[in-house]
Amino acid sequence: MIRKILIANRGEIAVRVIRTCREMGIETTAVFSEADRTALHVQFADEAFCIGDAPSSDSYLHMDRIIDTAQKAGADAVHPGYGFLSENADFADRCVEAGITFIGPSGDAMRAMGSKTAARKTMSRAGVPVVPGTEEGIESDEEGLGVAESIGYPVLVKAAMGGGGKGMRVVESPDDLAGALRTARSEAQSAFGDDTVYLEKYLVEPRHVEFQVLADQHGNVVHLGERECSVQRRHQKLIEESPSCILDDALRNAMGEAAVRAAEAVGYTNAGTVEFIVDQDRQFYFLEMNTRLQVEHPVTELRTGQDLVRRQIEIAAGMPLPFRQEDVRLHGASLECRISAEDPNAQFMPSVGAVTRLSEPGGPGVRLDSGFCAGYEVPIYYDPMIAKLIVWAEKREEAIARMKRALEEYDIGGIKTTIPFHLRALSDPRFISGDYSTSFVETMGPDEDAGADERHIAAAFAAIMKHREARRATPAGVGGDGADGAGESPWKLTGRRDAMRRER
Amino acid sequence: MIRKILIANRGEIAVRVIRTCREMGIETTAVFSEADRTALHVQFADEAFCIGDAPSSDSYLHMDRIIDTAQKAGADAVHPGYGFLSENADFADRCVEAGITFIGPSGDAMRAMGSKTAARKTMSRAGVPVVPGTEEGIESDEEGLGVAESIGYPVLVKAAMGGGGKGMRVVESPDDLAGALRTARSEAQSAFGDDTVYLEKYLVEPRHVEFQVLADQHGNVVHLGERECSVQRRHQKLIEESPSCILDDALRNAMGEAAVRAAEAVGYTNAGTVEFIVDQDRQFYFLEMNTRLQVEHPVTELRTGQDLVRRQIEIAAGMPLPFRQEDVRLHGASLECRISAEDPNAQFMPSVGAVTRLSEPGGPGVRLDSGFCAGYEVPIYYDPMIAKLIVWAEKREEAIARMKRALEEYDIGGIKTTIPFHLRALSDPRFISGDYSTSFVETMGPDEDAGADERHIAAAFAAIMKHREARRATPAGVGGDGADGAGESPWKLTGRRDAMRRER
Amino acid sequence: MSYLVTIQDTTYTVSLDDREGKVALRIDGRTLEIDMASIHEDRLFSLLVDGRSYTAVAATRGEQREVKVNGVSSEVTVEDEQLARLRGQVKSRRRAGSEQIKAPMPGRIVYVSVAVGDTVESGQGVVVIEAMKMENELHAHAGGTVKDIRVGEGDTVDKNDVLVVIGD
Amino acid sequence: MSYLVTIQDTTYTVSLDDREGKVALRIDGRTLEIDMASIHEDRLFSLLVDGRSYTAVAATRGEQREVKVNGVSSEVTVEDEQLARLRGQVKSRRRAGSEQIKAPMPGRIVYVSVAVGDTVESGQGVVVIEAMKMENELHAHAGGTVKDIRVGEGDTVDKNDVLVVIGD
Repeated sequence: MIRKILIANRGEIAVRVIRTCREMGIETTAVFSEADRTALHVQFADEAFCIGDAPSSDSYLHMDRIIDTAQKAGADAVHPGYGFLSENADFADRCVEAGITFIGPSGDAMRAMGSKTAARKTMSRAGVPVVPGTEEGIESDEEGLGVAESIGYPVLVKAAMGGGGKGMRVVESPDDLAGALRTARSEAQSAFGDDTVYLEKYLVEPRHVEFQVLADQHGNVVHLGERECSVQRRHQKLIEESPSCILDDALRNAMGEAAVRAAEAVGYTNAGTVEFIVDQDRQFYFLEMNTRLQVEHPVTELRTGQDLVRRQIEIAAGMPLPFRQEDVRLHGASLECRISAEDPNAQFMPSVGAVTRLSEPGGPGVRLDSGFCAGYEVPIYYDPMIAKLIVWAEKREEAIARMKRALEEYDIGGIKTTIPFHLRALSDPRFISGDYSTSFVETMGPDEDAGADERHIAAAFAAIMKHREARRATPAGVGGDGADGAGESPWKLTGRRDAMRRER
Repeated sequence: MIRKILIANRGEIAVRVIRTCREMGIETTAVFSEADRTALHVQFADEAFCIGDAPSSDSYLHMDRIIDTAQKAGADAVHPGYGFLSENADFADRCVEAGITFIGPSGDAMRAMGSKTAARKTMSRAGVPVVPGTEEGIESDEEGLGVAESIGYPVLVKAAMGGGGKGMRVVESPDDLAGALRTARSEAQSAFGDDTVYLEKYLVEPRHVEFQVLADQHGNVVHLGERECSVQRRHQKLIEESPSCILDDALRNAMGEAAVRAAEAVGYTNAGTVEFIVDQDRQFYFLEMNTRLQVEHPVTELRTGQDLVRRQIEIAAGMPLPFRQEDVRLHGASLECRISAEDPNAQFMPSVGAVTRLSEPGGPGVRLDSGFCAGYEVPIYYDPMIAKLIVWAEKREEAIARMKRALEEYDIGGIKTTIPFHLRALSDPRFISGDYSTSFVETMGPDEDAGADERHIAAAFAAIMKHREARRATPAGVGGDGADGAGESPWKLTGRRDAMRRER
Repeated sequence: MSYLVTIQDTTYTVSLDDREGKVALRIDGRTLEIDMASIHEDRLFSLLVDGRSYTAVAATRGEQREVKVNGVSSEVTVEDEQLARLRGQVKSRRRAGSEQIKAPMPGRIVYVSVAVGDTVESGQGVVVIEAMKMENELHAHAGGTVKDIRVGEGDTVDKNDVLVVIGD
Repeated sequence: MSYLVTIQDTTYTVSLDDREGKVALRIDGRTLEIDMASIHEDRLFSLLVDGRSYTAVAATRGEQREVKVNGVSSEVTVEDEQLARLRGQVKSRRRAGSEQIKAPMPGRIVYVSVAVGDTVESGQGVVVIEAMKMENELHAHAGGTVKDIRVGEGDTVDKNDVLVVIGD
């Protein structure tokens, strides 16, 4: 059995993994960059070691130092979380070579899914529907024009090794194809070191529906139902839910079985996610497989009662899955909102700084997977997602109401967050009805003046604060001008006091 | 339907009720005493009105003011929470007379269960087993001696109107009976205004197992399984769990059916709890019915997926239960620890003061029902319970591990709490094995020296803090003596700064 | 005392009378009595306004004052009404002039979409900066002519570095 | 520098060398290097001791210093070792004398179980006080003779009111 796990990650997912390890009585080793010395995952782990400077390439992506730390700490296993090295096949192989269990699939399974063109070929052979398009890279503009003609415009130019929207272009007409191929190739080369691009049919207003799978080392593969992740901005998911409003039991079973076939086709083990897109005729197509735990895994945990990190560790330790497909029960409705340090009123601009005030939501059906505490200084080097708020309720409309209630309770001071965005999104009639697609965010209307009463009170409150600060300043005033607030203001004092604390 | 609810309570239960109201789109009116102006329930409610001075009799027990406030605010209904007026039949009647829906059973149902002797009689007739004893008050010492002889010593002298351990005496031999009757009568008279006492067989090391029932106004009565509440101190429950380790399906069904019969026998409506004691031969006996929502209701919510406050409101609004007995599914294992402002290392002495630091637990399977935020000043006037931590997991041992993990994450600064007690209790082999009774707490061993390593580090840390404070004091030192820490110490400064904040 | 409070594009006139916790106040003709109690550290307050409950926070973000009422955050400016009247002219003179587009955070310049001499409109994107693994576009607040460009693509910048200057 | 740190009945001798975040330290013969970083407000710290992670809090409760390490709370006294040696005699003289049993919180006296002249043992209950709806028994810390009783049953008392005085 596994006695000690090194968590090769940071933030909320490192904290998430540590929690399950503690519950299983497994020791935890955290690693951290210079920027994360006081981060929550360092506090929560049994031990923690610095592995380098703030940039990821010097720390969380530095394989040598991570493997070296695991060996020095005597860790039996490494959990990669998501992002960073989690889908790096070489890292998985190197862990195994170093005698350390990698909690995830084999390097070979990752490679089989890592190339989009290779994966499309494998899936087709396994009977998993793929979006019409090519299974090989496009060599020339002429070849591209021919393929695009046969599958019909609009088409999507995609990087074979791509992800996160990079090296991706929508082409509406033959005139634009050559240019799109050129820019996509150049982006792909610089982002992934491989300029292979291929063509796919571009689906209009599709929905993004993914299936969670678990596969042990004894040939058992099950799926744990779907997550709908169509609320995206720049290919970044913002809200995920389960069940998906467009699935009925028949479609769920068909897609779930396809997901299991996809995993089996590459000899997959551990937790993974098969992503599909579903078009307006409810046809589904394989998009890609994420060969790791997903950000949104808690949505599935709440609907199934499973602890997916516990299952991951058991599988990595060679244990068989403790249940079969027919034992999986999906209960109620679950919803996740990703809380990021971004300003939704300023094009989601990252918001760095210290968290000066923190009040977290609670009560029935609310789960918070957070990576920070009060006093935390959001660093500029990493992904701005700092927490995930997940709710469960018996029915979807109750889950939405619960999420709004929890978002309203959640108070994070000192930085801007995406909480106001989520409140708006959950009030959007399209979201409420369940009739939304991946174009949801870009077609959201301008911010309605929902807080008119609050702003009225805000004006009154601001005047009172100013008045009190002026009144307090006057007696102590050196040279007066108190009414102007030029004296020591409680407001300013507060800010200054915070700054002092940070400097110490 | 109900549009606005006045919550005639405070603390975590008021917050709990407000949360469900928000999710249902129902407006909330909070009431508060002078001591609770800045309490969390006042912040969370849509509106809040002061109803009097700090002592409960001047505020949370003041029926006139509460009903008056409900009418002025235009509330359709009153939710009484638990404690205070929740089991006051006159208050329930007065709400109805004032045209306000009382969210709970009728006054008559409360009265039928309020007198323990009357309830015992009703239960016997309904075929619900009661502890051997009398169904009438004991008039004379002679009568008492005769009854005690027939049921066998030890016997329990109990107040007919009693609760919370007041007016209760265990009698081991005939010599002690007359004295016990006298003191129990006197306590009962002063506590309940009625000196009627009766006799019951005293069960040795019994277990306290209760059943949650829901009854609508259309004759549907269901139970939602059990809660085991044997971890008690001075008849106050500290830890509750479900399932109970001593119940199998047959016993669960038998007790559940008895609970439903008990509710039916008094025409009960809304949520209620039928308490049983179970002896060492797994015989169960009716103890009493709590005609309100219980503190520990979240344990049942996590196992059933039901929102009991939502069900209460629907029932009060005349809606039928949305499910039947056969639809009730009990999942996994759930556990609750009551977090009180008490010092478990000093005989659970109440600990008042301001909460200077707060860091709440989170992650999978953890629910926190809290009644306070950072900065909260625990008042001396009310029950010291300030929050409830509830966890769910697939299996009991996982739930225990999860609770310990969550308790370790929970950091409340400035006051003493029962968190260390819970960590000890959950590590007790008797609790882990499930083999414990109501004598569990009083037979717990002395505190083991579990934190030896932590204390070593504590000593080092304290020396560093002292050293830094001395070093900082020296340069600024007016008259030196810095090494003694007589200068301005960061430690002392911190305390003083907090005190200033509170005074402002 | 009277104050002018500006939130977004709306300016409220607030006159108030503050006595020990209870504040009588007129805001744009509406009369309110506010019962205000400090919850934590002189920043977090509970307000009861005719029974309605609000939780209000006062914060500073750099130069900016911010208040948050029941979760709705607003950036505010507050001025003494009399002083504001005296300063009216000074203000409007100061407001004219050049706009400096600064880096809101440390990062790397991905793209500069304008050249010196270009005319830009209010809200137009001028620079793309990468930070926290994301690309973010910076916009001109007011329209004008690009006077100066102080960074090139690929440059690393610190917070508050001036990137582009736009003038009338 | 050397310090004497007392936690419960154990006194640790700690000598330390503090340089910018890293502290080299000897405690009862064990040598530690502590990497100490402030997390929040100069009260909450992350300590790394040979890689082991501890979260430590420094707090005051009235006169008492308290530290909490990974959730384990300890009341501590810290003295400069040299000064402590000089004070040794003063201390022991001061420690003798009378004990005052004070109200730990405002409340109502339910019961006084001793009378003037009674002999009490260490740990014996002397007064029952009701607060927060609960009855709480107060105990003598050291044994002795009851010298004075300053309250009666039913009296309302404030925090820190002296209730009973016990002497040698």
